[in-house]
Amino acid sequence: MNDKNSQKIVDVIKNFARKHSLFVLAYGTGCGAIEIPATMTSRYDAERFGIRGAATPRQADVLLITGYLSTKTLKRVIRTYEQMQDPKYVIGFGSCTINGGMYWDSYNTIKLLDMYLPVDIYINGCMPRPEAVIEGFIGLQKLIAAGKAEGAKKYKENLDWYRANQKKVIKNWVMPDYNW
Amino acid sequence: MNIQDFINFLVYGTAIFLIIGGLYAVLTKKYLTKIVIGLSIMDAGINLLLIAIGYTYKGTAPIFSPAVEGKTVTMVDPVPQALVLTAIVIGFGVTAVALSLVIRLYRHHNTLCIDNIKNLKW
Amino acid sequence: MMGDIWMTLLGVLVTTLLAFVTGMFYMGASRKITARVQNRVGPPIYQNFLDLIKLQAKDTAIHHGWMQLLGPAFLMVSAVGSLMFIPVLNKGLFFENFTADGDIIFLLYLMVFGSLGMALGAGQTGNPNSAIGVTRGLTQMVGFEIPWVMAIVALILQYHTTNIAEILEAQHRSGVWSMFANPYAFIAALLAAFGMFRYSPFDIVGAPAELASGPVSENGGKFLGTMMSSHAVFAFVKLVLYVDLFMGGADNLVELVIKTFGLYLIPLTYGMVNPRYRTEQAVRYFYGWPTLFGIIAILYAVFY
Amino acid sequence: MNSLVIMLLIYFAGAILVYAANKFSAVLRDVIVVLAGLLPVALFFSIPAFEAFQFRIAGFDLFWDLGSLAYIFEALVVVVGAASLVYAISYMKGKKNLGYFYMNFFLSLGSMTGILMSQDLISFFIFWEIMTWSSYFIVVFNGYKTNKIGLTYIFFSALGAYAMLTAIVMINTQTGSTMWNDFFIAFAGMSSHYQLLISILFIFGFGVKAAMMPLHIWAADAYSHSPMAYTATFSGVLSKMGVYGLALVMIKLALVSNHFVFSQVIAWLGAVTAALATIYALIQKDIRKLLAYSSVAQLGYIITGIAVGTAMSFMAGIYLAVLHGLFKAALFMVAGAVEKQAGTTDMHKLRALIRKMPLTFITAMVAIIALAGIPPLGGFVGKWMLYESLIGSNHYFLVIVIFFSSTAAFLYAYRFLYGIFLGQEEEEFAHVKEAPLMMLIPMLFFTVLLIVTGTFPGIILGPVANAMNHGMGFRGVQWEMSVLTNVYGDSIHLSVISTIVVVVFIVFALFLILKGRKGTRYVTTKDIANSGEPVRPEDNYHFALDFYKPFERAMAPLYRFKMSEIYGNISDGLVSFFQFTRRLYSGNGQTYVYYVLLFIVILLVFSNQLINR
Amino acid sequence: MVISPIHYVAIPLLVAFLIPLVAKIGKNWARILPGLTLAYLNFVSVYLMTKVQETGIISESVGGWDAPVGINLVFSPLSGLLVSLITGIGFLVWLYSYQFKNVEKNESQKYFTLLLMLITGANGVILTGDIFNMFVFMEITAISAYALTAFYRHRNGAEAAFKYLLIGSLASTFMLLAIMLLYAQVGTLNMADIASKMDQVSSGMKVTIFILFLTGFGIEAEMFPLNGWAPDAYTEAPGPIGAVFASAVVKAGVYAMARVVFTLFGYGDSPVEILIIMGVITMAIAEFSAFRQEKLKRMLAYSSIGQMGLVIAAFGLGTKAGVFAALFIMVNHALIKSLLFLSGTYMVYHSKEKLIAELNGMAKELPVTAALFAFGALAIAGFPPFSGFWSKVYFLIAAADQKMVFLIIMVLLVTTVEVLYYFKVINRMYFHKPEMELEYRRPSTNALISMFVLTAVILWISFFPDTVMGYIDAAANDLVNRAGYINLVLNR
Repeated sequence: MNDKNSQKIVDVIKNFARKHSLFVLAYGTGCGAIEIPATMTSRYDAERFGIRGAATPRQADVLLITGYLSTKTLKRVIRTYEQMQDPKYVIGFGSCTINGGMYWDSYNTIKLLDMYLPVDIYINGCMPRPEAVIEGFIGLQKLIAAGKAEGAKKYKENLDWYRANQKKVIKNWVMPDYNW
Repeated sequence: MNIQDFINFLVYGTAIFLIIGGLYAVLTKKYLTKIVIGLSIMDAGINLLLIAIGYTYKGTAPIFSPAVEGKTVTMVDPVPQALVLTAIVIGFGVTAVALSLVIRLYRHHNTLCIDNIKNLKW
Repeated sequence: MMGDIWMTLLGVLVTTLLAFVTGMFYMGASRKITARVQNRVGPPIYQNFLDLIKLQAKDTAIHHGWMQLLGPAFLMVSAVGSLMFIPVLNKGLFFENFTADGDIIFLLYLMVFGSLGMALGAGQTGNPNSAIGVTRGLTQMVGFEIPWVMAIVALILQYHTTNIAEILEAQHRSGVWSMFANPYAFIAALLAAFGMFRYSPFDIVGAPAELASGPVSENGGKFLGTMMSSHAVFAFVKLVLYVDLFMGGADNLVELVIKTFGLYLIPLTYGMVNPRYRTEQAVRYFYGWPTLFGIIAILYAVFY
Repeated sequence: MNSLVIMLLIYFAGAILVYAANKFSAVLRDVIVVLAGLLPVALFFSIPAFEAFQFRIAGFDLFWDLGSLAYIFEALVVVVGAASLVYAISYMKGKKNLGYFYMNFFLSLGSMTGILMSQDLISFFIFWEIMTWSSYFIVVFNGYKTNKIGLTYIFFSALGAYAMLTAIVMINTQTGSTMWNDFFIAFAGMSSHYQLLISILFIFGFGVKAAMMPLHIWAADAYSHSPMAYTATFSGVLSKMGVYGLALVMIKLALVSNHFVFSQVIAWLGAVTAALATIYALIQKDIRKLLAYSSVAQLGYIITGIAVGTAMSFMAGIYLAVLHGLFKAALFMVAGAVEKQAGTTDMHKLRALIRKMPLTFITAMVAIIALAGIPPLGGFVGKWMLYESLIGSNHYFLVIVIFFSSTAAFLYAYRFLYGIFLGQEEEEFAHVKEAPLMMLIPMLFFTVLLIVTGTFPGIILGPVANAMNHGMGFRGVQWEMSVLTNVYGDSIHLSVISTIVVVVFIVFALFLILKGRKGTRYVTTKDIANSGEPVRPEDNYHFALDFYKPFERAMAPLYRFKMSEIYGNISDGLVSFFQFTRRLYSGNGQTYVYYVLLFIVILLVFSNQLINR
Repeated sequence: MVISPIHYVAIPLLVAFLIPLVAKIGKNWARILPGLTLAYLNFVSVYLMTKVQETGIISESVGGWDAPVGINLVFSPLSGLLVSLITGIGFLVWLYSYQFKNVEKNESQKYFTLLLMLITGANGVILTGDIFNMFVFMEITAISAYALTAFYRHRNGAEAAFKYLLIGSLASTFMLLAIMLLYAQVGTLNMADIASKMDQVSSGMKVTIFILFLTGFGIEAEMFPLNGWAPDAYTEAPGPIGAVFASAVVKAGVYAMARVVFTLFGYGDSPVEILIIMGVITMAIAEFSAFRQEKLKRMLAYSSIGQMGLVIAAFGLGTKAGVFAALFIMVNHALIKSLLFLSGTYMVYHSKEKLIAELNGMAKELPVTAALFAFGALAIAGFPPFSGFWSKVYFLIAAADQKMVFLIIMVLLVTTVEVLYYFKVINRMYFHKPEMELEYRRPSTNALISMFVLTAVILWISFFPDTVMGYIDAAANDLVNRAGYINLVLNR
């Protein structure tokens, strides 16, 4: 067994574990936050997929952005995302994160989250029902198992582009550098 | 009451009266000169008492002169007299000092009331 | 001589592994049981292993200083160290490790060692939540240690030894488990155990929503993973200690699992139906009935 | 010449020389300080046996000899004294009146030596008082603010010393001798209440120095407000003179068997001291104050150990006393280093010095581990022996109180480390550097010493057992280098424990450090998970205010009890009484005349009583 | 010329009245002459003290009449000790006052005249063997003390002097009354003779006389409640005179009281409760009052009263040990309190109110004086190894021998208060920052020398107490041995 093979096996194990152990940092920005308790508790019980809440970004794997983001909130979201450790994933939750949703003509709301953060998977709907949320998670799991959930890598590679976008909307940019 | 007792009574009584009176003045009078007077009266009383102790009825002066030589005479005790002389001198000195102090106090305080002269207390 | 050392080493490894695996499964079981009580399906019983692997596989790109690096190591010393001095099964049935030195008072201190080291690690991170969590944890500890020590003193007085193995033997000689010989001590210790396991209602230390998981809020990846494994070992250590002290130990692994798991269920189920105490409420709780039971236990041991 | 006298002379001559040298040159002064500090160490450890020395002054026989128990304390005096002096050179640099400081320092060291070698009560008392005033002069060294503290200290010390003096003159009357030994022998022959009175007076005197409840009120302030270089000796060694005296009185007089209830009271006082001082230590915001209260608490354990009076508890008491001298000296030195380098000792201001002063932190951590009694360091050994002996001698509830305070001690132990060294970094302390070498050397010396004595407590237990067997009237006290055995015959091997702890620790520490090492790097503690809000440089989220608020709430009834308030009321009452006596001198001449007359009248009225003679 | 005890009285008295004459010749001579006189007296002390060690008691008849009839001066170990002390301190005070404030000006004649008279009086009180003579000398002492109190011609001086005079004349009245009654009973004035005839006196009369004596001498000895004059007089008299008061006037009073109690009445066989009670009360009230004082010299005055209370209580113990302790305390107190007064005077030299609060930071400006004061404070508070400690220990041992535990405890508690207020002053001198600019005056060289001599003597007693204790022991024997005194004086 050469290095490559063993690496491969290790990767498979790792990805399996990652897939079944998603610590979610739910960033309850908009109305979507109301769906999270339903998802986690008895009726839909997301824990059976190994999905559980994380208290801080240091421990989290998944950043769940539930709803619209104002420009003011965006800064905090970016900060939170940057404090998470690799491997990390972002789920855009609800139509607001895709195209602004009902805030499509708001002057201070982010219309497309992907411009600012590398979203791995979107869950559409306004609001998405818990079934849809679970569906989204399963989709993420599949991506992880396949090793395709590489948002973090993308973010790292295109940091300048993301930064430019972020700085365009965030006026007072006082943040530590992102360099891991 | 014979004369001896009467004299004794008179002298002792006067002495004690003087002492008590002096003390009364010292205790109750607020006026400094009166207090000094009280002290003097007390002194006088004590001196009188001292004399009285040395006094013997019908005693002569305690001088050994040819007149008394060879006889038995009652003499008054000479020692208290000597003492009294000294005591009077001392009393005089004390009174002098006291009065000079009274003058000094009056100059500074413009009063001689002892109640008002208590800068130094506690 | 060399053989002895290798045997010792083997014993250490096997015991640790046993403790680790059992503890992980117990923790998984606790999640499962909680889920079932809440009418959920719950994660699989091996879920914690997956979590652990994931955590160890996660990057830990940053640390806030070398005390944070060492913090989990302190915790491990406390867990693994205590394990070395506790007889897992009755005498002669399993590796004896260092049970000859298994002094109960020494263990009391060694078990605290970890939380204190961990607290140092938490302090180094600079997150105020960590420090707040630590103060709560330590305060709570002052609460539950008192009935716990009272129970232990009662046991020492009863069996005239401080060695755990000998307490175990004494129970066998008399044929009565000490939980029956001195039930008050057992109750005091059990009530103290509620605090020791830090399940609800005594879980204010790491209250996730309020304190962002308290002392561990800055720790992810390998730190969290190591802590998790040490918690697993530690849970096993506490359970075995209780079983040894109060339930006459175990003759084989099955009996051990039954006893420990049975014991484990008590604080777990107690937590399921209780909301969270504030810190001072928790302390007052421990200074109420548990301490009273402790005093009765000591008096019972002295006069009976 | 007699070696004891030489040691005494070195200290006292050092005092005078230092004062004189300070007038000429600072360098010369420092050289004398180091020499006069280290010379006794060399002398003490190079001389196998000390000869006795005897002379006569003012009609009293003075007899100097170093007893076997005193030997242990003397070792503490010379070692901690020398370390504190070396430390002081750097610590006190740039301060004024150093000649005065060092003079009193040497005087107190010399007087402690004197106390320990006094075999008679008179020289014991003389040295005791020299110790009191020399330490007083250092307590007030920091000027104006320490005034009241100094007065409290001197007041209680004077009370204690005079209680002792009363006992001494009573003994002199009873036995016609002022030798300790004669007193010990004659004690058995005294009447019971006389025995009790003398013991109470002695214990009152020693209890003041040993900061026993309710005489502890001076201790916390005095310890925390003298210069830290001296406090290392003050709290570490000087308080042990009280312990030494207590040990002599409690054990040599066999108070446990003669006056059981009384010795129980003392034991409980010790335990209550420990508990209350501990809970007060953990709400302090000043590290010096925290350490000071902690000292009081530790002395409480020691008093309990000695008062219980079994062989093991006594051993534990003395062992803790020695160890407390070492680690508390180290801790006060740490506090001093922090004070010197960071400019404050307020835990509300201090934060995150660990990266600036790593060696200081290591010293602090080792000393704190020793203090908290966590294995494998020495504090555990002492606590273990104390618990075992208390349980073994049926003091079950005493052990609970002691355990409570020792658990609560973790709280302040943690706060000490966290408050100074951990938490979020602050711009203000960015410039702080590690303590100077001259301060580090004694600190690290204590660190090593603590680790060694923790693993091999026999280094201390040996002399203690020797003293117990040969001077204190215990029989057949056993000890081993690294094995502890309790009354039930169970034993623990400390070297095994240390090995396991160290090995496991190293394994996991290596695992944590090495795993993913390339990707792991340090970020400042400003970079924390803070709900996405980046911590700006001017923000600081360090948690220090009301650190143990939950504990305070839980223990509210205990905090309501304040000894200082009781003493405050007493002293207020006394002062108003003094004010009244002062008003008797009303200033009016006539009033005085009234007094005179009143005096005469009263005497005349009571002249019957005078006639009867 | 044969050196005899009479020199103590005659020479200073003579010189006192010579001074105004000498001043006509040269101003400086008037200042040097008292010094020479006192130096000579010190020489006499040394000579006689060595002599008295061999012969026991030197009794000198004045005017050729022998003891019971004529007036005699008794130089016993006791009176020798005290007289040496008084003349020694008198000399130091002269040295100190040589360049002192008003003394330096034209007033020096009066000052030194009064000083010499005071010393004459105090010496006379102590040396004389005649009770009326004692009264006379007491009055000489008192009158010169009144005058010295009012020496500074400001209002407070006169006030203090007047109060002193008021109570002092009461004292003299009572003394005279007592002497008179005594004379009426036994018909003699010689103390030894009275003592031998004391049995003739009825016990009621004895007690009355005793009470009168107690009051009379108690006033001079600062016994409570007769000491109203003391704080004022100490405060307002010139600084060095405070030292003289503490060492001469008061000592004379205490000596007289002790003589009366021990020799005249022979009450010393068993504890004299009244002395013990009054001593303790005196001590307690004085030290308590001292604690609350705002003025330095007033505080020292109260402290002095407190010490005298201790001495009185020690005499009251009645045993030889008690007397020994009392004498030891007297010696120490005379020396140390003198040092305190001398050094304290310079620290409040320019101050109007002489407040303790004004001492803040004084040690910076007057390091030597402050150090001496601090040393004195330590010594008088009885901190070992300084001399105050030895005397205190002997007092306590004496009390313990009488099984007076309560006395011991009371005394020690009160001493604690004393410790406190002395340390308060030391604190202010050394550790407070001055609130305003300090006005101070450095001690002149002669003043420094006198303070250093005192310090050296105190240190000597501290470290070599045995050298002094021999003399004190002899003195104590002298006082306790009533029969011996009577026999030696009356040549039986």
